[in-house]
Amino acid sequence: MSDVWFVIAGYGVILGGLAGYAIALARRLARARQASLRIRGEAESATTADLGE
Amino acid sequence: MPQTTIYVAPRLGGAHGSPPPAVDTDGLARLFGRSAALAGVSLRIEAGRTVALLGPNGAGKTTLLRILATAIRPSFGGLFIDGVDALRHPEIIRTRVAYLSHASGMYDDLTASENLRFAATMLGWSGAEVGTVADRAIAEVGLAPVADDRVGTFSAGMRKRLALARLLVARPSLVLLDEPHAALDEDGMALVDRLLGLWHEFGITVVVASHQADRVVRAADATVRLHGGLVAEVSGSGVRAGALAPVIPSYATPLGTIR
Amino acid sequence: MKTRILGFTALVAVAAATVNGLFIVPADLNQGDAQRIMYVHVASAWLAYLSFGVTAMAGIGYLVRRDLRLDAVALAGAEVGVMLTAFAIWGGMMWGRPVWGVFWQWEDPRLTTTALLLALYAGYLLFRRLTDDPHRRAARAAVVGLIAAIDIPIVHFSVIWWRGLHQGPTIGDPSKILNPSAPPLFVLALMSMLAAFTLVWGYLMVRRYQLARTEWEIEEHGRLGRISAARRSFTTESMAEESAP
Amino acid sequence: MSALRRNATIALAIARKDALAELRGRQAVGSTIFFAALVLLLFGFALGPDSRRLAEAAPGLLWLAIVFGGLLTVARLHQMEADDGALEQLALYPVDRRAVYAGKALAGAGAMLLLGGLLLPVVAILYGVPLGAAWLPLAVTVILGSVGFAAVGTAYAGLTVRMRAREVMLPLLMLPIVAPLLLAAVKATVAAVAGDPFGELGAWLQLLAGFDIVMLIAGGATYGFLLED
Repeated sequence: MSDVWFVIAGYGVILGGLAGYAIALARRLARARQASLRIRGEAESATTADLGE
Repeated sequence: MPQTTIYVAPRLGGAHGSPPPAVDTDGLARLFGRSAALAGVSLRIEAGRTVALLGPNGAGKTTLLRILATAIRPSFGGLFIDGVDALRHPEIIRTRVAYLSHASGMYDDLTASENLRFAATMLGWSGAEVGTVADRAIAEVGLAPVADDRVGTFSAGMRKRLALARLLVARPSLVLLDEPHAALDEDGMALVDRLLGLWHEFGITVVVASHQADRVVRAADATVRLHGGLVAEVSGSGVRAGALAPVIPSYATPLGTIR
Repeated sequence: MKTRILGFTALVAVAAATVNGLFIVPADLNQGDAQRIMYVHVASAWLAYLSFGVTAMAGIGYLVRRDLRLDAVALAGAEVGVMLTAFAIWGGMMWGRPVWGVFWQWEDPRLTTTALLLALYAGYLLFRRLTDDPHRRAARAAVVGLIAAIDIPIVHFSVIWWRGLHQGPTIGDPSKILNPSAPPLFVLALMSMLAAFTLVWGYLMVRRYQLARTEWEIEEHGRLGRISAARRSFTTESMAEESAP
Repeated sequence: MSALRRNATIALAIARKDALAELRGRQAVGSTIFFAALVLLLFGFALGPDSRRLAEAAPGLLWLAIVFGGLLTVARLHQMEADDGALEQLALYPVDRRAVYAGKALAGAGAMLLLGGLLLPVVAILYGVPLGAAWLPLAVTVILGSVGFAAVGTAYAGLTVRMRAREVMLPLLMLPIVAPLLLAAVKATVAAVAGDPFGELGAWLQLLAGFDIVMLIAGGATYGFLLED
């Protein structure tokens, strides 16, 4: 029955890792977009191209 | 004194109207890390002119010459040489441009003669011609007595002469010289002056950066003064400075428009 | 918004596939519960390969078209791929211990190949950080990604042969990962996990691409700003010169 | 002059130039070979005095030493270009980049061959492996291995020569790439020494040849992008 622990470790790390990566990406993206928008606001010649999404 | 031979690349056909300018740059800018070595240079140089590039250290002379030589790419801006887009087709430009840089570009463990034969082979001379062309160029720059010595034993001035000899082996329509007088003795400087005269006579466009302002200005049709990576002043004939386009960010960057 | 919908769908799909793989599908007769790890392990491995394929193709595309957006795709592929490769190895180890009795089986060609893959593309990511100019970085990374991708099949074959040219691979090809007579239930569980992971993969790729582009925009603003600053200082200097005497 | 002949001329000129410089700057070649031989000696210490174990491990150690020496060799062949602006000049010559690649790879393969050829007797003596009997298959193995290593090494040294941290990046990028080469070369050497009892030598040599061809094509196609700034 100790196999179960390996199953839990396998699923836990992989699914947890995917979730962690997704959250980290979302955070970095939000921060980068904020910085990008701020710079655009500062730049006089800023174009208003949509960032997508 | 040996007879100087200057090989010339044929001008690219301007089928209709006047030939394209030898050099046509549009807002060339280049960043190295965080510093802007060039902040936007728009110049148009007519074919056959000799142009002196002046300015203090750090003005961007070397960077401009390296971009013209296609040794580095500009961060922004466009470059046409003889009407050819140099950023899209550097391989065409390289058949037409001869460039003397600060470094000699020679191999220390080879002799002067071996170095120049290698250069002649790379520049497209075939088997039998390589030896003649190389020997003639070495004699022309006054290195014949040390032709079989290794370049590693050469002084800075001798290296410069050897680098000049490589220019004589090339068949350019545009010659770019970065401080050709540096490290040379009086005799060597006279050699540079004589070559400048010959290139001019043969209708080859020359852009020469130098601290020896009086020497190059004497040989030049026009002078361009750079300061802080921008064109500060243009005088003489055959060169025009263009207006700078404002810096506009672009979010998709196909090659050649903005980089 | 579209990306968010994709992300949500992916989340639901993975949850469903996990519940199915862990609780609904019965345990394998030979391997017991450890067999369940195979679902996430195989899905990770396959998508890692897909990621590296994307990186190689995007790199070639960049070299042809010189469009930095393709370089952003290549980066996304490599980063997501490295992560999935690491997960695949982890899954393989967690499966290997109960079934083989060891974490690391040198004789398994897929495990060894995957370890080399991880090294190849971790090197690619490291390499990217060491070049500043965006186009130079893109071109060189494209070459690294391409050569690495070409190397993958060679590595794979060499490792399979390495185990002995005359014995067929015991667990070599994907169809034999499950028991050769795998009940359709197991195949279905694997396929649904693969589908769910593909959705997650798509979501992560899009997000990583968006991040790369946004970071590039910030960098580009910085570059342009430095050039503007150089121009401004030039005008003020020359004005000062004129008014000096 | 046809394009092919011109490219061959250029490649040979570059290889000749590299060979001349290498042989004249003897200390560099000599010290690389010395280094590789030293590695072999240290492996001997690391594995202990059991001569049977050493003989068994000999093929693997030989190829590891060749790989380590090879890393230094390909790096040096490009460092030489970077010394007095020669690399920039090389990039500015109006020549086919595939010819430049072929020339550098040829020079690299030659240097590797020299290294491998000199290490074989060292291994034979140090580890007591009878290599003499199998000289033909061993020579083929060393040639194919050298070409393959040079094919990858030329591209990757060109990639890293102008980079910061190149001393680390070159092995870091290259070692995983040449893993199959190492594997196949070791297996071929083992088979050759044992007199090919399982008839697998040919397969390993084929794998090596395949690696060489694929990597030469990939390197030739991409080297031009690496020379550009």
